[in-house]
Amino acid sequence: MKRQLPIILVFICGITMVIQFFVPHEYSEDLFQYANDFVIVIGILALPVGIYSLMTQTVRKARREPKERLYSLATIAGFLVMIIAGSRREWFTGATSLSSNMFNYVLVPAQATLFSMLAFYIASAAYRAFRARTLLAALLLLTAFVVMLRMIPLPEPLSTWNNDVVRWILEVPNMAAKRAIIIGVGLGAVTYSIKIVLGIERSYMGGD
Amino acid sequence: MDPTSAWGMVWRGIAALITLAIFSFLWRDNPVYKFIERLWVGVVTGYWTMLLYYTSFTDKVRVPIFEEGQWWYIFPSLLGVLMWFRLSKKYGYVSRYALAFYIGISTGVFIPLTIKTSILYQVQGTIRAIDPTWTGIMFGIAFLGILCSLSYFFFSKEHTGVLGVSSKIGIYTLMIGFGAGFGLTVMGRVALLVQRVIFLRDYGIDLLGGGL
Amino acid sequence: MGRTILFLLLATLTLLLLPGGARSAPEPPARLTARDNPNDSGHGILLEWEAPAGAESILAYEVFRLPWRPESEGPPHAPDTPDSVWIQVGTVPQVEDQRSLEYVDEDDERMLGTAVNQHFVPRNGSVYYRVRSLATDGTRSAFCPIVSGTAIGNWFHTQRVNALVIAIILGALMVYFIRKSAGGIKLYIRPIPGLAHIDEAVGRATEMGRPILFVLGTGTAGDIATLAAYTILARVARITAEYQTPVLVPVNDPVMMLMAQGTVKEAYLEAGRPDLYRPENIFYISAMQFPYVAAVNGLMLREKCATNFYMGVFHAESLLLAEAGSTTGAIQISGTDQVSQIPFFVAATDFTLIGEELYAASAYLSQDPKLIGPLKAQDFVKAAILLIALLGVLEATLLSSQWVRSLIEAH
Amino acid sequence: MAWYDRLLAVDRRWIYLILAVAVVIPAIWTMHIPVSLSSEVENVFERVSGIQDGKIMFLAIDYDPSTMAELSPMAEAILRQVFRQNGRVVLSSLSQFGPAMTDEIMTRIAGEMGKVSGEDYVFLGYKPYPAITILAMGTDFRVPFPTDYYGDRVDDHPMMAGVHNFDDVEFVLSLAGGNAADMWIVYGNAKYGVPLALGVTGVMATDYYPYLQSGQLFGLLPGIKGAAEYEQLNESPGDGLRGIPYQTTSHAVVLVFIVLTNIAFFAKRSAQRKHGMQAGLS
Repeated sequence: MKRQLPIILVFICGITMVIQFFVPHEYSEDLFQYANDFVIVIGILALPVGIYSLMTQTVRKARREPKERLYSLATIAGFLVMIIAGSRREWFTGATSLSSNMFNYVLVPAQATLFSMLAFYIASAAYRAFRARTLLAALLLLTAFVVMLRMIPLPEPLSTWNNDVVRWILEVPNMAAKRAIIIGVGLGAVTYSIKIVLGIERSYMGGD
Repeated sequence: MDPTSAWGMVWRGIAALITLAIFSFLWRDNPVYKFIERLWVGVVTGYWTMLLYYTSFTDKVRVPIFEEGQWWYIFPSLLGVLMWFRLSKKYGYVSRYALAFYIGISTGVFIPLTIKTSILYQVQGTIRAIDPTWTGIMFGIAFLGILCSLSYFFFSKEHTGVLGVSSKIGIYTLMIGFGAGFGLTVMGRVALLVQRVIFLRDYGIDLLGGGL
Repeated sequence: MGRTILFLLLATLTLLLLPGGARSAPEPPARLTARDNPNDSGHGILLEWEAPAGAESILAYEVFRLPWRPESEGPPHAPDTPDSVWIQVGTVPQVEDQRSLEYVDEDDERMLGTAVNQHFVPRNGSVYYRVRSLATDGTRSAFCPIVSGTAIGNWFHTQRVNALVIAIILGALMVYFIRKSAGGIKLYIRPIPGLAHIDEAVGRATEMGRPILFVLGTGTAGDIATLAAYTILARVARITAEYQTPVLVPVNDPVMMLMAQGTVKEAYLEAGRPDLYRPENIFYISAMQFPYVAAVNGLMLREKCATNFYMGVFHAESLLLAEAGSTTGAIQISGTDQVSQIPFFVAATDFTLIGEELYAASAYLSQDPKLIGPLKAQDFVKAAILLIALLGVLEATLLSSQWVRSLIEAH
Repeated sequence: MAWYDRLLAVDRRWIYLILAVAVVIPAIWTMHIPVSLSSEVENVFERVSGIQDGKIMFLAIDYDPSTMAELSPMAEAILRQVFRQNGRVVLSSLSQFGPAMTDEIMTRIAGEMGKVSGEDYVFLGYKPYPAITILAMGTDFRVPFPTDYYGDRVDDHPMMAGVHNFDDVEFVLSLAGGNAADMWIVYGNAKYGVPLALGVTGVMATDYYPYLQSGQLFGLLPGIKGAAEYEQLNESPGDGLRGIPYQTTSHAVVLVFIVLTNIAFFAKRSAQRKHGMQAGLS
């Protein structure tokens, strides 16, 4: 029972939502909305479990290693400050409140900086990986090379040739590859979903 | 806030320090990076909690149940509470009922929608006439590329004979596509990096120029 | 509303502005009909009419209707209502020499904020319409006779039959092949390079005495790619249980964390080592993408993970993780369904499951007939899709017709 | 350790450092690096160069603030060029949030260059339903736009005397961040045969190259690179060209890395082969 009931519930919910797609009636639209809210609400209410997990691991680290204490304190203090700073709606949304300053001057620059580090990583990945070990690797690196070359001022007629080749790559093989992957992924994911709905695939459900 | 006011300079200074601290990870892992990383995780968790509270939680739990009397919204909330039982050794299994709803609904919605967007739309897009013009012929080659690339994803048949040839062309096409994707992305990432550099430069100018 | 008034104003102005003289008004549209718009929730009416003689001088048609009002404000408007009450709901261009034209009047909002929405189309209620022509010189025809239509909710979307057929065929083939392979017939699966190296990669971590890192991506528990990643996690966890190597699973979604704990625990149980299961090794970091990545990058370096798995939905963080991981000299195996991130995984990790291969992984890893059967079914449908595309292109090229394409039209 | 081994195993921090230098230097000190030109941009430039001494072009500003970064440099470069040549321009906007932005750009540039609304340019404004608006403008601009954006009657503007529809302008250039581009192709070019060129975002560009091949478009400005090329042709560096130097240097650095790593890789392989052969002989 402990194992069977969830699998039966997955089946019922899954089939209901598949049928819903083929019923345009207003009642069916309302059902879709309601079902969607189930996913949203379960997702939100799971957050306390996440916070609990974060806080216990933080405290555990601090207990185990004294060197970790300062770092653990940073996490806990950061969390508490943001909760208090956002405990009133007008504090949370106010243009110059602590909460929005933390957002604008801590969260935003941190995120933008980590994102921009990709520029370095792209360069080092190119250096490390773009070696013509095999034909496949050679194709990968040559295409990337030609595409990047369009940013370099070349003498005529090289630049026209390069432009034409890049355009061809984007319109022909690149388009073909993308489309094939999307179709393949779609088909694979649909098959996988049917396996879940039918209860064939259940590793996500785990044990007790 | 005026960016060159005293408080503006302080906040921008914090932002500049964070920027440099995160970049320092490129050199090596270090205590400053570690401190900022941990602080970031704490701050973002607090922010995210309050954001969810004021948006989704208010719209889908607090207002419908307690203010608008839509009693049927109690059910998803109850299921959400069931998730907490995962922490209990004895009653952990009840969280599976909530998971069952979550996964059942997500996959059920996903199946027909993906057939529509990833299969029907895409195949529809590949069906065009191959005219004896430059564009037409290029489309013909692209079409062949799609067929071959897709044939690479045949799993239950050995890749020999015709399938062997087509899947080989397919993987070549895929690799060219990946190379193009890689090459095209450099531009956007460099633009992001430049924004950070310019941010630091402007702050430096304001700081030295007597902004404080 | 504002747009309508503007348009009417403009139209009047245009009339005033244009030079006077002999101008003959265009003919009104012919044979206007109104009926329920098929395949909708019950708030749409389909209007159809024909272009009158002299359509080449017509620029567009203007569609008018009687506004909706709630019962509290009186009964529905009758067709003899004065002109001033009628509202314009749409304008349909006369393109080239198109003979039959149509317009769908659709609106399912009763209220716009606190105001009554006059454009609302009630379910099971009648709405009156009339249409007139607008000539290229700005003159307008008289209205065509008034018609009424009633919107009803439809119980089956007839244009989505094709999607239903694909779902049913796929499901039926899956059941067929599962039975067939359960009957003892061996089905072939081609090797998938990334997967063949899982055991070896886990073994290496064991030899080095270092942990394994398993990243489930930055999707949600509802993403199918994430769910597929759990199958691989289950496999990896079972081997690590045998080798007694810890596996670290940082996640960015609490629901995913709970699921991952269940999966790993089950795997340890199956391997007969439930005593080795450590729930604290599967932990939540942050729901936001970048702080999550910052923490995982730190983790990789500090814990000196020997093998990194990246499976599931990945966005810009794919390369951030893979490059930071490569600095530690770890073996890295990746797989994602995200087309734009595959190039970075291919370049920066040792083995990559490309798109669909991620989903095929579960069948490959288990060799269980129940999981191999669906793979065979999937290939059959794939072959059918290839065939349909080929037939469609041949038909379009040789016969210049679109019948095959119309079969798979998505709605 | 042979030179190629050292090169192949180079500490990645050197790579980071070189890239950082390549980005930081051009971002801090302004420098000028030419971009390579493509024919689709040159075609637009040539047609715009023909708008001299009273000739009229139609500029459709069909983007909104969300795609401003890529498309505004094009609008500015083209307006400046036309005004410098004493050409004239009719503008419209088919994007809901576009008109205020268009007005801002137009007033600023006209102010700088001493141009007057009604004599040197007319900004017709915005109308919903792009398809109908384009169709209606095909008969007469006055059908959808009896008055311009500022509320003045179009007939009162001296430059509009005798200018009725697309036949009376040299060509249409639409700068579009969305589907207005398709509307211009279908309704403007296909129905009225208007010579048409587009300026689009970098992401959109690949979708429009086929129209270039088929001749439905005479030119195309693809994203920030298109803007930069245009500014170079026009010899008026702006935001487009300013974005180029660090892109060029960083791309060049990555390209050099790829070349170096392959030289080292092949050197090592041939050394190993030689070594292997000797070993085999002895």
